[in-house]
Amino acid sequence: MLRIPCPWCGVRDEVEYRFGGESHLERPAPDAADAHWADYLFNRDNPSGVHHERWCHSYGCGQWFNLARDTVTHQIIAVYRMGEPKPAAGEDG
Amino acid sequence: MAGPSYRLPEGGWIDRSRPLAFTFNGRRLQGCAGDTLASALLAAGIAVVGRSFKLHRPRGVLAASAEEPNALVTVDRGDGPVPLARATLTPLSEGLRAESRRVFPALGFDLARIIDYTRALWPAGFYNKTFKWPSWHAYEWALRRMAGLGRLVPAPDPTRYRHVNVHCDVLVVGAGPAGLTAALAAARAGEDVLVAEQAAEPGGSLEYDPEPVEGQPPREWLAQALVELARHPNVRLVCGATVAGCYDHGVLTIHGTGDAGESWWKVRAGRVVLATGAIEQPLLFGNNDLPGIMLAGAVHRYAARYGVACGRRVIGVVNNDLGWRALLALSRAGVEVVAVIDPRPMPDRALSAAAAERGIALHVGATPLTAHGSRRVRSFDFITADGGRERVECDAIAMSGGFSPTLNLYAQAGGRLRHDPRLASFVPADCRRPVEVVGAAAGITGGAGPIAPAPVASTSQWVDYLYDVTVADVELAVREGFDSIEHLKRYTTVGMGPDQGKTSNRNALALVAALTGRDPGAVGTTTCRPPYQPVTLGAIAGDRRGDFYAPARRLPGHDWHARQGAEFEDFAGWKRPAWYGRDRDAGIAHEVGRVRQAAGLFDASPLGKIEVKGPAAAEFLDFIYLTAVSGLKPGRARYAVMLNENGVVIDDGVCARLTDDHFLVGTSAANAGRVAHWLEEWRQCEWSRRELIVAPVTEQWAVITVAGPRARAIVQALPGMIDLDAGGLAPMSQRAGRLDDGTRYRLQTISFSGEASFELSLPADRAPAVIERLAEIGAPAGLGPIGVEALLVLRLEKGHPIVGIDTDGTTNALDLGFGRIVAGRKTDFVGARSLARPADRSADRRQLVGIEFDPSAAVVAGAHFVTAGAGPRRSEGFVTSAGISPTLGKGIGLGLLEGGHRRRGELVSVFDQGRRATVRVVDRCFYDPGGARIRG
Amino acid sequence: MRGYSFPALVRHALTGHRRWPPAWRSPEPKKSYDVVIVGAGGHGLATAYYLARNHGVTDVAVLDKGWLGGGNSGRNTQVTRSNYFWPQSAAFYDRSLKLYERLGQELNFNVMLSQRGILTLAHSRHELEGLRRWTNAILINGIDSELLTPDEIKREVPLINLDARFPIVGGFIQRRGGLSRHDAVVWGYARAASALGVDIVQRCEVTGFDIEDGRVRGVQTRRGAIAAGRVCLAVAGHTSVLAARAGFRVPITSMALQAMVTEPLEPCLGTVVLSPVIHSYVAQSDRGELVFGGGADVYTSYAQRGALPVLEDNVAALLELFPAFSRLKLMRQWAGIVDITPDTTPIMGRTPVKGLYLNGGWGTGGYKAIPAGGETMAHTIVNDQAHPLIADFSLERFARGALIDEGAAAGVAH
Amino acid sequence: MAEHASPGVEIARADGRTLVSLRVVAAAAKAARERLGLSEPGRVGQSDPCSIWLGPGHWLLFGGGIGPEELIGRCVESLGGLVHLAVDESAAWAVWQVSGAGARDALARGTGLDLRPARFAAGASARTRLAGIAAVVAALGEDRFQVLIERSHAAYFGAWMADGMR
Repeated sequence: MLRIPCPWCGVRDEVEYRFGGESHLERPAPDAADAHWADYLFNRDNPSGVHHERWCHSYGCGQWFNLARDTVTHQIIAVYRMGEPKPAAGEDG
Repeated sequence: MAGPSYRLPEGGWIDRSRPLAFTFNGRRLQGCAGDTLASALLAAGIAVVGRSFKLHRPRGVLAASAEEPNALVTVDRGDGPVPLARATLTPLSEGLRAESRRVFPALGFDLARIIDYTRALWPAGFYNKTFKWPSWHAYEWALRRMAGLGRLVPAPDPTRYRHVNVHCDVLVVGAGPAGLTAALAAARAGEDVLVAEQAAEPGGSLEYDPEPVEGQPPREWLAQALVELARHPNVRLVCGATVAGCYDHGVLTIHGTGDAGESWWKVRAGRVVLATGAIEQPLLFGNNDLPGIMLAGAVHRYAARYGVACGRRVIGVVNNDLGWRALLALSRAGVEVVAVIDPRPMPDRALSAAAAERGIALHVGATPLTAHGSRRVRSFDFITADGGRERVECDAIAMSGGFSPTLNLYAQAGGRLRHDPRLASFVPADCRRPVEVVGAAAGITGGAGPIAPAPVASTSQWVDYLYDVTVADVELAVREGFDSIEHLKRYTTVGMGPDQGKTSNRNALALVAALTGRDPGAVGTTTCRPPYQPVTLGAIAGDRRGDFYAPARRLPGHDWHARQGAEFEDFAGWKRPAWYGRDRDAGIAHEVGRVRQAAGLFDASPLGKIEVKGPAAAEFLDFIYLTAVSGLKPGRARYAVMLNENGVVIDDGVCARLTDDHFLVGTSAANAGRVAHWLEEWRQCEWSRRELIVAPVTEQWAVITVAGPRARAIVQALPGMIDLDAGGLAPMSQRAGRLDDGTRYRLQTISFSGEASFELSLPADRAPAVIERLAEIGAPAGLGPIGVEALLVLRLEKGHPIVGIDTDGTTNALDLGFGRIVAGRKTDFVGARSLARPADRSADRRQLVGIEFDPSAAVVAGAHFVTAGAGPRRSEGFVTSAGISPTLGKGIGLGLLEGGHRRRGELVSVFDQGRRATVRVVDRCFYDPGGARIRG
Repeated sequence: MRGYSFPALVRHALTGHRRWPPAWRSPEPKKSYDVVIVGAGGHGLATAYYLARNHGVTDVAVLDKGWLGGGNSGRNTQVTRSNYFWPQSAAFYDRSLKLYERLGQELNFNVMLSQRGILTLAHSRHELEGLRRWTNAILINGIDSELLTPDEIKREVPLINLDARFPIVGGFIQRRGGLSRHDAVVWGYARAASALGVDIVQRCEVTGFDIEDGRVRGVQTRRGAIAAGRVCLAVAGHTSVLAARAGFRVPITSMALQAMVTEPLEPCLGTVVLSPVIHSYVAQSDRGELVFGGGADVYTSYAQRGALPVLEDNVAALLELFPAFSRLKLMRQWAGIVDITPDTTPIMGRTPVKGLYLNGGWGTGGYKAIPAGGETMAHTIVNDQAHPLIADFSLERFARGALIDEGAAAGVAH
Repeated sequence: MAEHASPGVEIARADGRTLVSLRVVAAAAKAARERLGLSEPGRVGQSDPCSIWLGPGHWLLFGGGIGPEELIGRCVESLGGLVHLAVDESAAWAVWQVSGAGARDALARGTGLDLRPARFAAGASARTRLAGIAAVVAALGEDRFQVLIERSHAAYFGAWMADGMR
């Protein structure tokens, strides 16, 4: 079971959170081409390794935030707030 | 009945003054307090405790702890049968009834032994090679009846199952010497310590191993350790508690058993100390599965711990020094050990001298061959160092093939293992998580010896007792190319039984290594899966049963509805009145008529209510909804549709403007929570720089709707109600006020039913009183309650679709006929871009239409529109809602029909479970299309 | 294929089974092949088998980073069925089921297909309408399916609890659905393909692709470069990883689908029981174990490990349906990495790279698709054009918005 | 409302107090806390109005004997100029008192929250998942807790607590 550090509430069980998928997606302008729009809608990085994703502490403070998490070991490499850029590899949150 | 004939005259930690009566397969037996079921059976001289899985061979107790593969019995303590209990872990209790695996006709003589006698025909994977013609199904029933170790006897389960959540700095697994030492150190350092011991009491090897600890006799050391641990307030020691799984981020599970029931612990531990010991492994020789052949350590343990002699003439067949130690201790405990056979040319001098001293015949450098016997071992053959074949008579064999450290949890934690040739076993290599391994689990010296099959038929040497896997099966697997350890496991099923290979993986691995000429380390191990020991499903579910399986929400007016005879059903997490009275159909028809002729009271409290406020509120909602709301004047409301980014309709509701920068968003009851999350996600993730506040208030406000021609008069009669006839309070208006008794309310004139309708929002705690008041006022005018089902009919007559019933996860805004709104939008909104894709604009999509049909026709929700005429049938969509309108007396419905919007007036054929009918495609609104009644 | 039969067993018994030949060859990889298939799971091996048997293409290598059948083929819960909503899905999966029905004899390897029926439950009137919609679609697709009343369900499954927290109000059964033995399917295809000349190379991870002006020329592996005229990806949960190495993105999220098994019991459950809404299914294996599951971890994961929250949810759901199971014991839990697409329909056919073909996106339903998946991919590779049965499963469907949403339509992920 | 007791644990409904939920936009959070003396993250504030921190820029205020309008009025007064929203939630919550030596264990049955006395002492508060539903847990004293859950879950939660005390 994941134990996820909420930036506001501290470490809690994964069942308190809601997973929001890949973070840092750029929403295209309304006049984007079909392929560009489909890339935003459907294509995901889905790496076997470090994944930059967003979570919401829905049973807690209700805040969305970002995690850098290894999808194989589930090690959490970084925690950072919405709107902040991806941390450089190895950097700790 | 005779007294326990194999009980030693003295010794053991049992209370001989407290005899306990129990039965085994109906036979009356007796043990003492402190016995396990296994020790009591051995004391009573019971050799055969079960039958093997595949060949139905007689089997006896092999071990003394969790690794036991044979003594799996159904145990009943008077509270119902528990299948597949380990006799070695089952404390004996008065009146306990134990049954071995069902065999026909009796445990002593099992007809299914025929399989054993013809076993040459059933090598590993035999079923892959045959039973193909005419089909597997033809043989399956027979084989399935042979399968299964335990039997399920459906009976109520009175066991109390509890969940326990624990946080600690360190979890110590195992309360033997190593575990207790680690616990003491942590306790002294002031850490929060949890110690979990699988056995019924702490001590582990201290219970029987005579070796002193820190210069003290083991039992004294144990007593002192326990006293000190008890003094530390931050230490918790639990017994009968098996650590079952080690999960990500330092979460471990414990299966607790005891008189109070069973428990499932979820432990968040800062670090873990594994003091899980090592498991003694069997030796390979002929008929090494005969009853009476046991692990040496177990034989010793039964004598020292339980005062039981596993035999009257015991011989030792061992390949390591620890085996010798066990035999010596056994002989000191008063059990007659007549001989010891060791393939090693020269075992430890001191040990052999001590053995010789005790009159034990020594056969070193000997080659074990085979055991003889049918229902109990009788004798053992071996080749002496000088090549002669010899036989010794015996009624029990204490064997030791070495030790395998218990590292299941270590591997689960992601720890890597390495093979240590000196110890002939896998030991911990490294683990990126804070898991420390201590004691025998870290590697046990003096326990290593040669591992090789005996020079006798490999079909008679068992590797896996539980699933009947022999050396021959392993050889066959390797011969056929299943030589990767995972292939071997799947092909032969070695290690796949309930014991997960605790006494078989090590030998299987050694065999594969030898057969393929690879180093055991290179062959590797199979993946360790949780749980370490099987766990009762009830414990894992805990209290999540019945009403606690899923929480139900209750309406503020629940009790009032119950008094009105409401039939409650689950709707999106709420218990809501589906209809009132006994008869469903009559009830619904009556309630519909009530609304059309007089007035109905509907409890709409589950409708989602979300307040959105701030300078950016209007712009935000324009972006979230297909329907722009920025044009609304304060005090006015508008029907609004919500899409996801894929253009699919996900919710609808009414959005009211309270003030310029303050909106009240209404959602469907089913999506109240989802929409609140949806708005928050957009606000925080995409609109974070804008001044915007989203506040769900669903729980605060109960919503009572009064609808019907007499609704206006009834609501008006509430003391303190604003003037409903005053200009401006047209449909889709929003007002607020306060009743005479001080109750604040919000009023919206929203109609779902097609009648004049007043939606009254009240603080949830005030709702019951107001409902009573309304019912009282409205009674003379014919006001009565209506349930969800009646409302579904009313809205169907009015042609209002319900998202999730009349749409599915593929229905987009255009399919619902919102083309003009989409075209009219100037600014971007969620889902807009997707509606421009070719597939979304296609005129052949399944579009929402109304249908009419003859009341006699079988048209139901779920029926499909199909192409009429010849050729293969093809679905053109389906009916989403249908019924006979009590008001209009005809069949009406909604459906998603291919190209439906251009097919108005067309007759379409409908298919349901083989029956056909015909419907006419019509406009969606069946009742009062002009909407005159809504204006009342 | 020949060689396996009861008489053969008897013959070999006389020689102590010492003369059985290896089930498949274990050759060193050649420098070049006409076709290289990445992934020696069910789909990869079946594709190789049909390439050789249906199209005479035998210069084929199947590469796997581990041992054959070690991915989802060896981790799934062995359900085979074809009760699908959309005609494209139904046609494809029913072809697969028909192939399964004669697979044991075709491969001369008993895959233990047991058509004991698969029962799907509804817990409310509105769910029942959904099932009715679903079964009518199945019937129109020409596939067997029967609606059942609660009483009929009780007769099929005596141990079931109709008055669960969410009462069982009805259901439907596909009698041709059921179970088979996953390892046997993989081994059967491997043995048959190997016998037809296909090289199966285990412990040979593909680390990259050789691509020249948009066309694949071969693969890089831990055991050196291997040239190939055409390459097919059949790597289930790891599709995104391999696609990235080939330079294109796919609409796939990998998740860990959890499965569990109890200790073996005498027969107590005949059919496969599935509850889409409670997210639970259970079946009893021929060995007597109750195999159950239904939940995936709710986040992107490549961890083939059992997880705790899903375990608790699935066990609670199982006991809600079958209170009589409460004293049975969980023996093992594990996970397989499933590749989920936005519309829960697979992605099959050509990719942006010429000569590189994709067979993936199976989500939780790849096992039942193995025979048809292999057959249609073989055809697609040989003709460089999608087999008619999978024409609509193409990667381009997403840009057009032409999704085939089984989950959304039938209200259940497949 | 039914009250339950078992050795070491007592639970009782304690509804009826005025509750107002106050939200302010991020930019105004600091100012709002200072002006109204609102509680720090993870804490129950003791000043008047007494408040529980629910999230960044989000508090639950307890009216000491005053009604919701009055309390909301006070917010509007002190927050004049700041974008905020104060709404009456007096009827939205079911409030429970859980007390006794066994209180921590009784709650720990249903939540992964670290309730060790050292980690969750008097004055601490947390929103969490308890018995599968959303809850606000506040430590009022050594063995005294206040638990708030959504009103519609009251019957379920009461039964769940009672079941744990069987």
